[in-house]
Amino acid sequence: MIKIESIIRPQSFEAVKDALAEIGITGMTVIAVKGHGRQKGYTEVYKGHEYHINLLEKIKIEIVVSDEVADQVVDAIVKAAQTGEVGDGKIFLSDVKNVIRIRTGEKGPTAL
Amino acid sequence: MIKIESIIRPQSFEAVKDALAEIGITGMTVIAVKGHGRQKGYTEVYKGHEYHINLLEKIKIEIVVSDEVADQVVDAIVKAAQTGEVGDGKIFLSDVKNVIRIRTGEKGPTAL
Amino acid sequence: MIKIESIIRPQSFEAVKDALAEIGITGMTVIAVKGHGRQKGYTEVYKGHEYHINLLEKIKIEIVVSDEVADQVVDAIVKAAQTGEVGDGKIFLSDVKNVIRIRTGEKGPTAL
Amino acid sequence: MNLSQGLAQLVQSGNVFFLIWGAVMVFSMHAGFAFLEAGSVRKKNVVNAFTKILSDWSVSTVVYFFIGFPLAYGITFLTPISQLLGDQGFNLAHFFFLLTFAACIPAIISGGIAERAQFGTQIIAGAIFVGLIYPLYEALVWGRFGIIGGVSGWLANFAGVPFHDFAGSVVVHAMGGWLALPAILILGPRLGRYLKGKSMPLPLHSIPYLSLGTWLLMIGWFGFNVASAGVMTRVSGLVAVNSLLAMVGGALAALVFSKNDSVFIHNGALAGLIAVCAGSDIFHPVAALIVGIIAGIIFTKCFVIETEVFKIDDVLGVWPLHGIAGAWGGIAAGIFGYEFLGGAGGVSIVSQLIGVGACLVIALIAGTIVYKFLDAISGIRLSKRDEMLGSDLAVHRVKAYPEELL
Amino acid sequence: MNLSQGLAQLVQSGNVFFLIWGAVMVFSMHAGFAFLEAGSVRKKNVVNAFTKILSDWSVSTVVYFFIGFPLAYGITFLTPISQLLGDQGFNLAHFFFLLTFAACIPAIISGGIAERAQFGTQIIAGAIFVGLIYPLYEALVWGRFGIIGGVSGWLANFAGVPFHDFAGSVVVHAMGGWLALPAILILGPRLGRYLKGKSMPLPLHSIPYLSLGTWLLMIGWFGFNVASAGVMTRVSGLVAVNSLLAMVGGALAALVFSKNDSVFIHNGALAGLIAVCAGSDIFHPVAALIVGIIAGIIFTKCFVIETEVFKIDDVLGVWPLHGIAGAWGGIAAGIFGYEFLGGAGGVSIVSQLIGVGACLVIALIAGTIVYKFLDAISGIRLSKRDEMLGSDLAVHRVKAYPEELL
Amino acid sequence: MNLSQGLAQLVQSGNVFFLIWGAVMVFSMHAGFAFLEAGSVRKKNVVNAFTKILSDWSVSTVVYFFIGFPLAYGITFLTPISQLLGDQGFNLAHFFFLLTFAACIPAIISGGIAERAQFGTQIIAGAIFVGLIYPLYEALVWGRFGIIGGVSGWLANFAGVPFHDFAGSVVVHAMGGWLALPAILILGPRLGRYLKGKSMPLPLHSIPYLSLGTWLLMIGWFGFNVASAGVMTRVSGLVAVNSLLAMVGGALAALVFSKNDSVFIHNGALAGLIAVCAGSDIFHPVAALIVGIIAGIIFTKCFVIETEVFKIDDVLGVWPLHGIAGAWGGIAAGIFGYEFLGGAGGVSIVSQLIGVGACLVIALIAGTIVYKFLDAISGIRLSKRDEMLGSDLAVHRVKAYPEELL
Ligand SMILES: Nc1ncnc2c1ncn2[C@@H]1O[C@H](COP(=O)(O)OP(=O)(O)O)[C@@H](O)[C@H]1O
Ligand SMILES: Nc1ncnc2c1ncn2[C@@H]1O[C@H](COP(=O)(O)OP(=O)(O)O)[C@@H](O)[C@H]1O
Ligand SMILES: Nc1ncnc2c1ncn2[C@@H]1O[C@H](COP(=O)(O)OP(=O)(O)O)[C@@H](O)[C@H]1O
Repeated sequence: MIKIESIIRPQSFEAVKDALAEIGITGMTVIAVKGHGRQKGYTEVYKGHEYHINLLEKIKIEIVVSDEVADQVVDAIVKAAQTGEVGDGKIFLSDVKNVIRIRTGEKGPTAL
Repeated sequence: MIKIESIIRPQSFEAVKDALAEIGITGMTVIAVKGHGRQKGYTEVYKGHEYHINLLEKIKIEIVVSDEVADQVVDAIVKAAQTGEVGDGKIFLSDVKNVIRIRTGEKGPTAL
Repeated sequence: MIKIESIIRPQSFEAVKDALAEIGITGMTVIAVKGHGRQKGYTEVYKGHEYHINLLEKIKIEIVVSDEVADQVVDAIVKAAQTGEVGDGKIFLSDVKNVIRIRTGEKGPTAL
Repeated sequence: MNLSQGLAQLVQSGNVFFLIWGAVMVFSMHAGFAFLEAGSVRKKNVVNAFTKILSDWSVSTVVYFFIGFPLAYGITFLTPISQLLGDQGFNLAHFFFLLTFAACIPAIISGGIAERAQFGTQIIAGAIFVGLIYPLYEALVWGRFGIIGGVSGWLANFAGVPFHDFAGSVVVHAMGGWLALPAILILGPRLGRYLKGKSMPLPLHSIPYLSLGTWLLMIGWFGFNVASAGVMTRVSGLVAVNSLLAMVGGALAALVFSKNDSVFIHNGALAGLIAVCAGSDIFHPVAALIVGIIAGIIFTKCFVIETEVFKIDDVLGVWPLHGIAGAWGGIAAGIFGYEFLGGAGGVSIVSQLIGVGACLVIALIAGTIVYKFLDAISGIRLSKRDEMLGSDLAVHRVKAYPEELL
Repeated sequence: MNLSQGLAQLVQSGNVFFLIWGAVMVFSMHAGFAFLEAGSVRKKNVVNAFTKILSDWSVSTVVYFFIGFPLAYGITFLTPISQLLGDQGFNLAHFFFLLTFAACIPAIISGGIAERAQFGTQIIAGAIFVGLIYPLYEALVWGRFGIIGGVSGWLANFAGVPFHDFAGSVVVHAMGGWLALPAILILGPRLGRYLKGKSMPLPLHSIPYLSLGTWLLMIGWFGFNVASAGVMTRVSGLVAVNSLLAMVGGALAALVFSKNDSVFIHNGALAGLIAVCAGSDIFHPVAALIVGIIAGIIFTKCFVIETEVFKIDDVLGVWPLHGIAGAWGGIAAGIFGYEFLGGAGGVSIVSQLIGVGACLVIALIAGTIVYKFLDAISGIRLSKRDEMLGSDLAVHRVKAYPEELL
Repeated sequence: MNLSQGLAQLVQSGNVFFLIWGAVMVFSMHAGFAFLEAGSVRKKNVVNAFTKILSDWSVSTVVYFFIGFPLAYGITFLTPISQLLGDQGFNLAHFFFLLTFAACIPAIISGGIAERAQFGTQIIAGAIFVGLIYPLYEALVWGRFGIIGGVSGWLANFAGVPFHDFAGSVVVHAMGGWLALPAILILGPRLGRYLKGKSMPLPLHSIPYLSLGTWLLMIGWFGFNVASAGVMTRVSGLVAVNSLLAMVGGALAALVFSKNDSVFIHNGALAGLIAVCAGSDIFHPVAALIVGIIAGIIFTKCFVIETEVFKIDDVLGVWPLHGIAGAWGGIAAGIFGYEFLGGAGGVSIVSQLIGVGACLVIALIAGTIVYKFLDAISGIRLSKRDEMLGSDLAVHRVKAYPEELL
C-alpha cells in the first residue's frame, strides 16, 4: 500500500476533495500545516519592526491507498491543485507495510 | 524500526494513552487532524445556507518503536479505541530507517 | 529520497530554520504537535482539581531530501536544536519512493 | 411653569433617567452571563451559551411584561399610551429595571446546567420561573403582598422588622441558585465528568471570555446595587462603596485561598457582590469588606466540596456562587446590619433567617416540580449523541469558529 | 444664586450630562460594529475590521465637526472658547451625540463591503457621506432646512404633519443601508463567494465576537434611543421599553424563523432595534413588540433572498438589516403611530412614505455617484492577490493573531 | 420639604450619581487595561494579565481606602455610618472615583513589565505606590497639601497660578509611566527579546483583545475626564469634545505615521486621550485636536526609539504612552491653555513645567527605590524556567485556553 502525502494551498482544498470523490477516494486525513519553499512570503510589521515571513498556510492531505490506484490519485490531485504558480505544493509517496481498521481489527488492504 | 500512525476519535485519546502507558510506551507525538471517511458527518447552517460537513475532528498519534513491540502496540491501541461504530479510525504501519535523539546525538533503536 | 521528520522544542525552531538555510535547505513543512516522552510536564489546576500534564508543545518539521544530503541535514538540526536537556526531541528517517511537484507535474528528485 | 413644577419635573426626569441607566447597566450584565458561560464550557457548547442567554432574556422580557411584573406589583401596561406617558414612563422604566433582575434567574440556572440541558425545555422552564415563581417571592418581599418584606407585613409584625434585601442577594441570587440545584441534580453530570467515581473536571474553553464575562458582571453590578435605590433622590455613595469593598474582599479571599487561581479570583469577586446586595445600604464599609471576604471563602470551599466530594456537576458553580453566597448575604444583613456592628440598624436576624428560609423552600420545591414535570413531558437532557457532538452543532447547527481548519 | 437660577443651572447640567451619557453609549456601539464585523469575516480580514472602524470614526469626527454639523444645524465651533462654554458646552455635547449617529454611516457600509474593499478609498467615501450627504438629509429632517421633518416645513404643509423619525430608523439606518447597496453591487462579490452560479457562503471567523459586537450594539442602543430625547427633562421610560420590546421581538422572531440559528437571533435583535427607532416615542409597547417581530422576520427572509437568490454578496447583511428594516421602521411609525392603533398620534403614513422615499433616492444616487467616481479615479477593490492574502497582511501587514503557530 | 431644600437635595443626588457614573466608567477601563495587556503579550502570559489587573485593583482598593485617600485628602471613613450617610455618601462616591485613578498606577506599570515580573512582588509594589507615593503627589496637586496645585500653594505664589492638571495627564499617567521605567530597566528585557544585540520583537497574542482593551479604555475615558468636574453642576460639554478630538487626533496621526499599523492606531488614540486630560477643560477644541495629533506622533516615534534604539523592553510601551504623552499633556496645558492660543487662560508654562518635573523626579526616585528594594529582598523577576513556561502555568497553573488540543 502507498501513502500519498500532498501539501497544497488551502484554497485548492475543496477542488481536490471533489476530484478525489470523483475517482472514489473518500478516506483521508487532513492537517493544517505551514510550508516553507520557493514561494515568496509577505512582510509583517510588529510595532514598527519589519519581518519577512515565508511560512505560509498550507493543507496537508494524507491518503493511504492500494498500489494500483496511487497514480490515479496523484493525477487527480495534480490536476485539481495546479495553478502554475510557485507554491502549488508537493506530493510525496512512500510505502505502508500494513493497515489496521480499529473498528473491526481487520488488517491489510481490505482494511482501507 | 516501525512507525505506527493511528487516527482515533478525540474522546478515545485518554484511554489509548493509558493503554500505551500500561505496556511501557510513553514516547509519542500527537497531532490534531480532521478525518474524512465512511463516518457520517453533520449539517452546518451558515446564515440560511445548509452544508454537509464530513471532515471530523480526529487525533493522530505517531509512535516509533522497535519491530518486536509493534504488534503489541497495535493491539493495545485497537483495544482502547474500539467502539465498534464507523469512525473508530485506522492504524498505518511503515518502516523507519533510522532514529536520532537530538539531546545526545545517539542513533538507531537505542535512541528511542 | 529520504524524509526527515524532526520533533523539536518550539523555541529552537528559529535556530533550526537558520541552520537549514545555511546549508541550502529551504523546502520544509512545519506542524504544531504535542509531544509525550521522558520530559517532565507541569501541574495544571482546574477549579481546585490538580492534573499532571505531560503533553508538551513541540514543533514537527518534515523535510524530504535526496539521499546524499540527509546526513548533513540531520547534523545541522541536531546542532541547532540541542540543549542537552530531556525533551530536545527526535529525528526519524524514512524512505520516500517518489515526489511530484504539483505546479509542473515533474516527478522524482528534481521535483524537490 | 413655576419653580415647584419645574423642580418636580426635574426630579421625575432624574428618576426616570436614573432607572434607565441602572436597567441598562444590569442589561449589560447579561452579556456577562453569556461570556462567563461561554468561557467556562467546552468549545462545542459556546454558541449555545450565547443563544441561550439571549433567548432567555427575550422570553423573560415578554413573560415578565405581560405576567410577572403585573403579578408582583399589580401594575399592568395594557393601558392607553397617555396613561403610560403620564409619569414620563417612570413605571415603564421601573419595569425595565426590575426585568433585568428577573431575567437573571434563567441566566443563573443556565450556567449550572450547561453542556447537557435541552435548549427548548430550558427556555420553557425559564419562562415559568420569570413569569410565576420569581414574581411570587418578589411580591412577598418587594411587591404587593409584602408578607415577608413589607413594613406592615406578617413578618414585620412577627419579628419587629421586615426582611431586608436591598438589592436582591436573596430575591435574585439565592432564588436562582436554589432553583438551579434541583435542575442540576435531575439532569445528572455531563458525560465523562465523573468516571468510575473519579472526578475528571472538563477543561474550560477560554479564561479571557470568563474574565470578560466577569468584568461585564462586575461593572454592571454597580447599576444593580446603586439603582436599587429606586429613585435618584435616594442614590447613595455608601451602596456603591460597600459593593466595591465586598467585591474586592471576595476577590482577595479567593485569590489567597485558591493560591492564585484565576477562575477563583474572578468568581470570588462575584461572590462578594452577590453577598453584599442585601445589606449594601446598611453595612459599614468595613463590614462590607468582611462580608465579601467570607463570601469569597464560601465559594472557594463550597465549589470544591460540591463538585469533588458530592460529585454534583454544577458547571459554573452557580449553587455555591448564587445560592450559598446569596443566602449568606441575606443572613449577613441580619448580622452586620445591627448598629452595634457598625450597621444602620433596622434589621433582625430572625427576619433574615425566615426570609432566606422561605426563598430556599420555594426555590427547591418549584425547581423540583418544574424540572421533574418537563422531564416527564419531553425530557430535559440532550441525547447522548447530541451531547457528544455538542449543542452548538446539535441544536444550532453551527460551530463557535465556523472558519476553523477549512 | 437664587432658586430659579439654581434650578436653571441644574437643568442645564442635567441636560449636558444626559447628552454626554448618550453620546458615550452610542460611541461604545462603534466597538460593537467592529466586533460584529470582525466576527463575521474570515480571520484574514479581522485586523482590517478593527482598524477600519476606528479610522472611520476618527475621520468622521473631524469632518462632522468642521463641516457636517455646521451644515446640518448652522452651528460652528470656530468661535471663542468663552462662547463654547456659555451653555456649559451644551452645543458641544449635542454635536458629540449627533456625531455618534453620523459616524454610523461608514460603520454600516463597512460591514457590507468587507473583505474586498480598499482601505483608503473607503475612508474617503465615508468622509464624503459624513461630511456632506448625511448632513444634507439630516438637515431636511432634523436640522435647519426642515423641509421634510420640520413642523413648518414643506411636508408638514403638504401632508398635515411632518415626517417623524425620533431616533433615526431612516435618517441613520436606512441611509446607511441604502448607501451600502450600490457599493456592494459595484464591488461585486468576494472571490469564491459564488462559484459557477452556486452560492458558497464563506465561513465566519467567530460567533463569540459576533455576539460581543451585538451585545455592545444592543446595550449602546438604549443611549441611541433614550438620549434622542435631546434633553434630560424629556427623557421617557416609554422610549426605553419600546426599544426593549422591539429588540426581543426581533430576536424571538428570528430565532423561530431561522430554527435556532445563532447568527440570526443576534441580527434579529438588531433589526428590531433599527425598526423601532423612528416611532419609539409614540408606539404603544405592544405595537413596538409587533414592529420588532416584523423586523426580525424581514431580516431573516430578506437576507437569504438577497444573498441566495439575487446573489448579492452583502457580508453582514447590512442592506436588509439597516436598509430594509430601517425603512420598515419609518413606515411603521406611520402605522402604529396612529391613535387607533394605540399610538400617540401626530403622524401620517403619507409623510412617512415620502420621508422614507426621499432617503432611499438620495442614498442610492449619492452612493452610486461616489463609488463610481472613486472606482474610476483610483479603484475601490483590492487586487486579487491582496484579497487572497487578506487585507490584514496586505494593508496592515499584521495578522489578527501574530503569535499563532510560531 | 420646601423648595430650596428640595433643590439642594436634588443637586446632591445628582452629584453623587454623577460621581458614581464616572467611577464605574473608569472602573470599566481596568477591564480595558486587562485586555490590552492580554492581547499584547504571548499566549502563555494571558491568564497572568487578567489575574494581575484584578488583584492589583483589589489591593489598590483596600490600601487607598484605609491609607491613600485619607493621606491625600485628610478624610477617613472609619467613622460611624450616620456620618458616612450624612451627605448621601458623597465623600464615599468621591473616594470611589479617585480610587479608579489611583488604581491606574499598577495597571499602567503592569503593561511595561509583563511576561517576566513576579506576581507577588508586583502586587506589593503596587500597594506601596497606591498607598503612599501616588497619594503624596496627589496631595501636592489636588489634595490637602496643595503646594503644587493649590490656589494658594507655594507654586501659585511663585509662578502666579498653580499647576493645572484637570484630569490627570500628569498626576495619573505620567506618574504611572515614569514609575514603570525603573521597573522595566531593573527587570531587563524578556528572554529572547534582544538576541546578540538584534531586536526580535515577540509576537503578540491577539489584535482583537488589544482592540477590545483599547475600546474599553476609550469609552471609559469619557468618565475619567467628564466626571473630573467633581460635581454634576460643573459638567462641561467642552471637556467631552476636547477628549474626543484629542483621541481622534492621536489615532489619525498614528495611522498616518505608522502606515496603517493597527497596533499604533489603537495606541495613538490612547496617547491623545492621555495628553488631553490635563487641559481638557481649558483647550479650544481645535487645540485639543492638535494636542492629540502631537501625542499620536510622540507615541509612534518614541516607542520605536525606546525599543529599537535604546533596546528597552517596554512590552506595551507604557513609558512613551503614559509617561511621555502624559508629560506632554501637562506641558500642553501650559501652551494651549493660554488665551492667545484660544484657551481659557489661567495657566502658566512655568507652573506646568515645574509640576511635570516634580512628578518625574518623584516617580523615578520612588520607582527605583521600591523595585531595587524588592529585588534585593525577594527578587522581582521570574526564574528562567518559569519565564519560559509562561507565568500562566508557572504562577496560576492554568492555561488561557485549557481545552486547547486535548
Ligand atoms: N523538500 C521539501 N520537504 C517537505 N516539504 C516541502 C519541500 N519542498 C516544498 N515543500 C512543501 O511544499 C510547499 C510548496 O513548495 P514551494 O517550493 O513553495 O512551491 P513549488 O512546489 O510550486 O515549487 C511548501 O510550502 C512546503 O510546505
Ligand atoms: N485511506 C485513508 N487514508 C488516510 N486516512 C484515512 C483513510 N481512511 C480513513 N482514514 C482516517 O480514518 C478515519 C476513520 O475512517 P472511517 O472510514 O470514518 O471509519 P472506519 O475506519 O471505522 O471505517 C477517517 O476520519 C480518516 O481520518
Ligand atoms: N517513540 C517515539 N515516537 C514518536 N515520537 C517520540 C517518541 N519518543 C519521543 N518522541 C517525541 O520526541 C519528544 C521528545 O522526547 P523526550 O523523551 O521528551 O526527550 P528526549 O528525546 O530528549 O529523550 C517527545 O515530546 C515526542 O514528541
